[in-house]
Amino acid sequence: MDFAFSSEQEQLRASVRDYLRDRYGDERVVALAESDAGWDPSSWRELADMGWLDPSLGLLEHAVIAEESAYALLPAPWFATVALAWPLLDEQLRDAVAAGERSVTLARHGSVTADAGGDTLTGVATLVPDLTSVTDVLVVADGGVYAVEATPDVVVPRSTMDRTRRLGELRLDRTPARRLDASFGPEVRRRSLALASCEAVGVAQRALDLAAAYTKTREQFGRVIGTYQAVSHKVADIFVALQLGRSLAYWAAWAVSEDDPQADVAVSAAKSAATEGAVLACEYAIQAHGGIGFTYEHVLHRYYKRAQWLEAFEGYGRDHRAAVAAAILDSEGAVA
Amino acid sequence: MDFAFSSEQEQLRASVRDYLRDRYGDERVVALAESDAGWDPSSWRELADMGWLDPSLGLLEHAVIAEESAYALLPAPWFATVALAWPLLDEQLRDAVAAGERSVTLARHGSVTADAGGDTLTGVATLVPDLTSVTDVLVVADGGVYAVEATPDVVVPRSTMDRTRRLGELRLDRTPARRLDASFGPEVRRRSLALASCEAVGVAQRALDLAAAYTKTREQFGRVIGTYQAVSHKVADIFVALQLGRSLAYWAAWAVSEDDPQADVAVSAAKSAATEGAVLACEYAIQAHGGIGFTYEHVLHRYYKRAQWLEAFEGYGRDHRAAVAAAILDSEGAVA
Amino acid sequence: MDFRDTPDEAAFRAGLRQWLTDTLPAGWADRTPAPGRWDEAFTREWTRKLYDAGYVGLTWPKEYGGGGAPHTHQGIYLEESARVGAPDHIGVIGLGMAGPTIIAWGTDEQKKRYLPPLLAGEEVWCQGFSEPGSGSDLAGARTRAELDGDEWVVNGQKVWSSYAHIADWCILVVRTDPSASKHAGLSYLLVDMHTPGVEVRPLRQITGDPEFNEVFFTDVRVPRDSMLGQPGEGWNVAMTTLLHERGTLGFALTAALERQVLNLVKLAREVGADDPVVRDQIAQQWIDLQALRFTNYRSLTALQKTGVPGPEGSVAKLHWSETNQRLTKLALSLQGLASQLDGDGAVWDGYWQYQQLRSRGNTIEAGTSEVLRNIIAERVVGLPRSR
Amino acid sequence: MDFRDTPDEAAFRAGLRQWLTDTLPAGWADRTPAPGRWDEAFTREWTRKLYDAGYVGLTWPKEYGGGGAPHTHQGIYLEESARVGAPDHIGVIGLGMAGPTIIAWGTDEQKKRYLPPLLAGEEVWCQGFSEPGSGSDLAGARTRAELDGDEWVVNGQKVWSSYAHIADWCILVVRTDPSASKHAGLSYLLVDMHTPGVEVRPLRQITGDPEFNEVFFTDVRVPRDSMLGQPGEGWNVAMTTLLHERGTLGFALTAALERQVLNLVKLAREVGADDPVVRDQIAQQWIDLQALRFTNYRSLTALQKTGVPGPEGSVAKLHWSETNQRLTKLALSLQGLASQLDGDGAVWDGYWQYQQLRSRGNTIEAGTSEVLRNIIAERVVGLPRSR
Repeated sequence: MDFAFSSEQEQLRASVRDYLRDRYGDERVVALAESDAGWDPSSWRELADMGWLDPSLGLLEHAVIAEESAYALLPAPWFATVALAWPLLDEQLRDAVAAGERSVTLARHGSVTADAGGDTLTGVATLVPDLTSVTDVLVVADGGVYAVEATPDVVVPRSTMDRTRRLGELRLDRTPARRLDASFGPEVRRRSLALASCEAVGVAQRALDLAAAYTKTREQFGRVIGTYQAVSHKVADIFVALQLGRSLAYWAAWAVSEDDPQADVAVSAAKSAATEGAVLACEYAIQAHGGIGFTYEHVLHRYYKRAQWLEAFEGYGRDHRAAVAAAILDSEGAVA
Repeated sequence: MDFAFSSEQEQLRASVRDYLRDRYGDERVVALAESDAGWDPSSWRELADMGWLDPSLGLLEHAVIAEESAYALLPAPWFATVALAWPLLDEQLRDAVAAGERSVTLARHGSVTADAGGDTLTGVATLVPDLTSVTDVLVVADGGVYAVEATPDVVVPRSTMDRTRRLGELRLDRTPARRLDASFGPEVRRRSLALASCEAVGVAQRALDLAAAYTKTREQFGRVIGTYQAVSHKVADIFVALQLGRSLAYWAAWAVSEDDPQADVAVSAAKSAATEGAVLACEYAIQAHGGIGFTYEHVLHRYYKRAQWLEAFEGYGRDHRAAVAAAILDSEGAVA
Repeated sequence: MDFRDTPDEAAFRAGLRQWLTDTLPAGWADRTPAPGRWDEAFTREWTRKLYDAGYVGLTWPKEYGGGGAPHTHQGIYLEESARVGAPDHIGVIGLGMAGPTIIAWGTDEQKKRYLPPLLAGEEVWCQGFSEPGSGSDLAGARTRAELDGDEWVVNGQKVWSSYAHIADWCILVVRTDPSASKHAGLSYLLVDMHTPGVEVRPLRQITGDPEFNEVFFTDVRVPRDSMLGQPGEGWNVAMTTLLHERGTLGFALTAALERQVLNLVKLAREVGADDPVVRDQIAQQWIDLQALRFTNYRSLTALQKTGVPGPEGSVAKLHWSETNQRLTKLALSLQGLASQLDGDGAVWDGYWQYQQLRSRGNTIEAGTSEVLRNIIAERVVGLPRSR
Repeated sequence: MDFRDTPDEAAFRAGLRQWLTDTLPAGWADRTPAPGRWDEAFTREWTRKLYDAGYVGLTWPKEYGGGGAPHTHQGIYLEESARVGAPDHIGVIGLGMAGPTIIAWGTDEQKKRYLPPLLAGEEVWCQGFSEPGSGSDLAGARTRAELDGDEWVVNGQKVWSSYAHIADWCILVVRTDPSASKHAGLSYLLVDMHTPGVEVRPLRQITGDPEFNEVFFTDVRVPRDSMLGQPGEGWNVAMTTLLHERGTLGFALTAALERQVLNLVKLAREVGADDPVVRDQIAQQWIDLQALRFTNYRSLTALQKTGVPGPEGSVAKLHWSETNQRLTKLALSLQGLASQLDGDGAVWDGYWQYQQLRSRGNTIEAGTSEVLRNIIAERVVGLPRSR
């Protein structure tokens, strides 16, 4: 048994962290979030150059990048490409992604059907993550998976609380589409849940760091506020939620990467605990900051919005707990 | 609008409180709880003499007595008689109760049927409150209500966590029974829920008083522990839960006494909030006491057990919230 | 004990209900609520109508333009307004904080000067209590006022001042004696916001809206007699303000929560909420609302009988804020991933998204939950002062 | 990262599993658990079997009778034992507290004298840390030891000492220098519980069971060399004990919780738990269990790689205690009013009633939740010391 990342994976983590610290300080992230585009499209090639889009990476490497990029709130369609579309890409798209030439998201809500002939699609897909940032979108339609170019005529941006991960609507009207030799199955969902959980861990870690830094220095009533148990115990609770969520997220990532029999319950456990933990972490951090944590100027709310985005993604905690309950109560094979 | 008890009711409260303070200090209550009988049968006449069993009392007067007697943890079948059996008593029983000669409980779980002829009953009724303390038991059977004498041959005591309110099992085998001109309907349940809520308020108030007294004086690490926010904020939370539960319990008692259209939702709201509040109050009080609050010697656990008894009585909070949800979500007439 | 209206209360309620029906735009009560952006013109117009109909300052003394009515009328007014979602009076700070403080501490001239236009909504008030370095810690205020002839000269900065961008007057806590101990050096000024040297800068909140403001004072000259109480009495005057803010707030909070619970039920019916886990939580919000309502009424009854609000009133703001946070989160969670949209295309055009984000301020503004728990533990339950 | 067993671990697990099946009474794993009353004779017998099979002190140095195995074996041992509900070794305090402290601070003679019989279960240990006036505040201990010739003479009172009524030895914190500052005056004795002047009085808990004890020391004479560390080093030695109690506790807690989650699932299937609100909460307990398990394993991996347990381990006891309290309450609530019965006639003869009441001690014993949150905030997150 070994519950730690390998030294290669830890080196990857360090390099990701260094890059993000250098290039994506809060100020730049905020500026990008407030920009029309929502990110710096020229950065996609940088990510590719650093190997973040390399087909050789496994899910554990993706887990590391997901956690660290969420810690920095990197605005880029990396999650869409790697957590959503990745397993469905064909060689052509995979190579183009690896080269930093294409970025891809996945559209699976709504009603899109293939037209007669099968090389065009018609219909509307909603709530597509990072649709406005990607070059291509994979559309689940009629049991198949189709690649469509995310050109302005089919993309409708939607105002989203988390401006670093915007949702869009895809409106197709006999739009050219290429059918891929792939099918949308539970493993795609599992993967996205595991990586969403890892993102939640990164968000919670940042909330902890912000809360700790602030409560160590801010004074009220003549004392550093971190000396009040009403404050410090909430910070301790953030730490607890963070560590529990992290343990489950790593378990989920490992279980999915190994196609472990417990993968389904692991991702549901991780998704519910890690994303709810991230929301709690941000809420406690905002409270610990007092009024300043409630301003648009402070970076905290951006993490809070990401935490909520992750909590809402692919089922709230109660939906995942219902799945866990079914697994442990309704089947005879004891999952515990 | 007037949300306070009348001055007569407040006088009643004062007299109840005085009597209980004089006669039912913690030491005596504990001694009675540990005794075989579980109470002092000779005290029943005292209660009658003070008018607690007077047929002229209304539900608001009962609410006052319920709250204060739970505050003292009075061991006596007053709740069984007044909160459970009361509306079903016939004149004969009511007079005997008022005179302090009889005490009555209600058996409504289990399976008891009337034998041919209708003047005997056969079957088993379970979870009958205070069955070992009362002289008579009303049994709900075949849609009717029967009075049976609670003689030792039909009464089986059951070990109960709350030794001041024990449950018993009634085993009837062609046991003589007298059919009353009464039927068991929702108003009986409503009444018992309202009074259980008032008892919960009394329990929570005592938990608050114990926690406050202890944390004002106990020292650890060279300081009175009530100066630690980790302690004092929990005491504040007890106060909050107590006041919210009290408001709902009084509302419920008033609504039932007036047969208000909101009586059903009021009792469900009160029962869930006041009993869960009492449990929380006791748990926080135990925690504030540290190890000493966890000993059998300390009186706190007896309140905790009563709080749990009340929480379990006639449906846990979630059952009552399901009823509230049905009322506010499934019917068109807005309950809010 | 009688939870029903007296004949007098029933008559007042019936008249008000009729007036609301007649005066609000058709279909108002059943409309889908709009996101939080605030319509100043509409609010001013509504304020005028309220005032003309005699619904403003119901419990205030008649001699200063109030209604001299019992507190229950104010409760009924708030209940009925919430039930139909009627707008607020524009003078929220004036009615809840400045007015009661002026009634308690003002000279007769001050009462006559300030109260009538406040009630009419002709003059809007804001407050200047918090500073960047002292949020909850009022006694740490550093904005100073120095006497120069017959004028106080004010310099400093305040923050978290709602309505300051449209306010005509400000209740301002200043330090007039730097040599005195923290509390003793404070005074309480009534400052004309149109005086040269007052600068208001909106401060955007988590919602993106500039609901609060920073207010900068640079050599602002205030007449010597524009003070409530004497120099050095500022702390006590401010405590009156906060007592009223926290004391009379209960009914307004109940009204706001009632409206939100009704909205939640409406939303649940629209989007479907069959999951018993969700239904359990919706029921809990409703129960929390009733608990708030009747706790306020109990406190009010004590006020009417004894002149002092009951201690149970101290839980209102704490309970409301945490309930409102749970409620708005629950409302978002009913919307699935669509909960993350916040404009066109969002459910109710983003109403809930705005409310949910806004709710995070509830446990910070007007006394943080930490401060309120201190107050309950120390002043109500009587524990020693926390350290 | 590999959550699976290595070949070595798998072999150890398989052997252990087989041994448990062979050694436990038939049907043991599927039995309905009995209420908490503790069967000393059975536990002693089981301890002997464990010891003979080499499953005691798995990670302890071989030279003192331990197994010299990696920490994962201890984790596997606890996991597998929990899965079938195997009893504990009788020397819970010895294995978790006294033993590791003796290994860290003892002389070679002390290690040879005390460790082998401790492992074999021939000598049972208890601890004497808390006193009536100082529960969480160890530095406030007032039990004193005065040197008289070659013996320490001990007088005072300890409390919350589990197993003291059957213990042969006690790790005892005493004050040897009343003139030194609070921490500096403490020393750490190993006291033979059969010495004249030692009196053990059982202390009944909320459950009615006398699980803990008060221990009175009246002129108890202890050989001068029965001390760990030097006079005045007692605080540091005691910190080693508490570190081990809290550090190695994680896996035992996981094992206990795993057993409880399995019991909860069994109960839910027996009494029926179709209510989705209940199912949601059962799922949460299961998730909380997995979170505890893998958090401990992460800490263990750090221990194996760096020699220091990872900081995440600090959450184990806090998380476990609060989870166990929720779990046992939930189990009661599945039983309706019958949840209030606690003996014959109760579900599982009152097993859950006992567990639920007992669980209230979880947030008090072995470090209150308040103290643990202080520790996390200050020592792990690095906030300033709370006041």
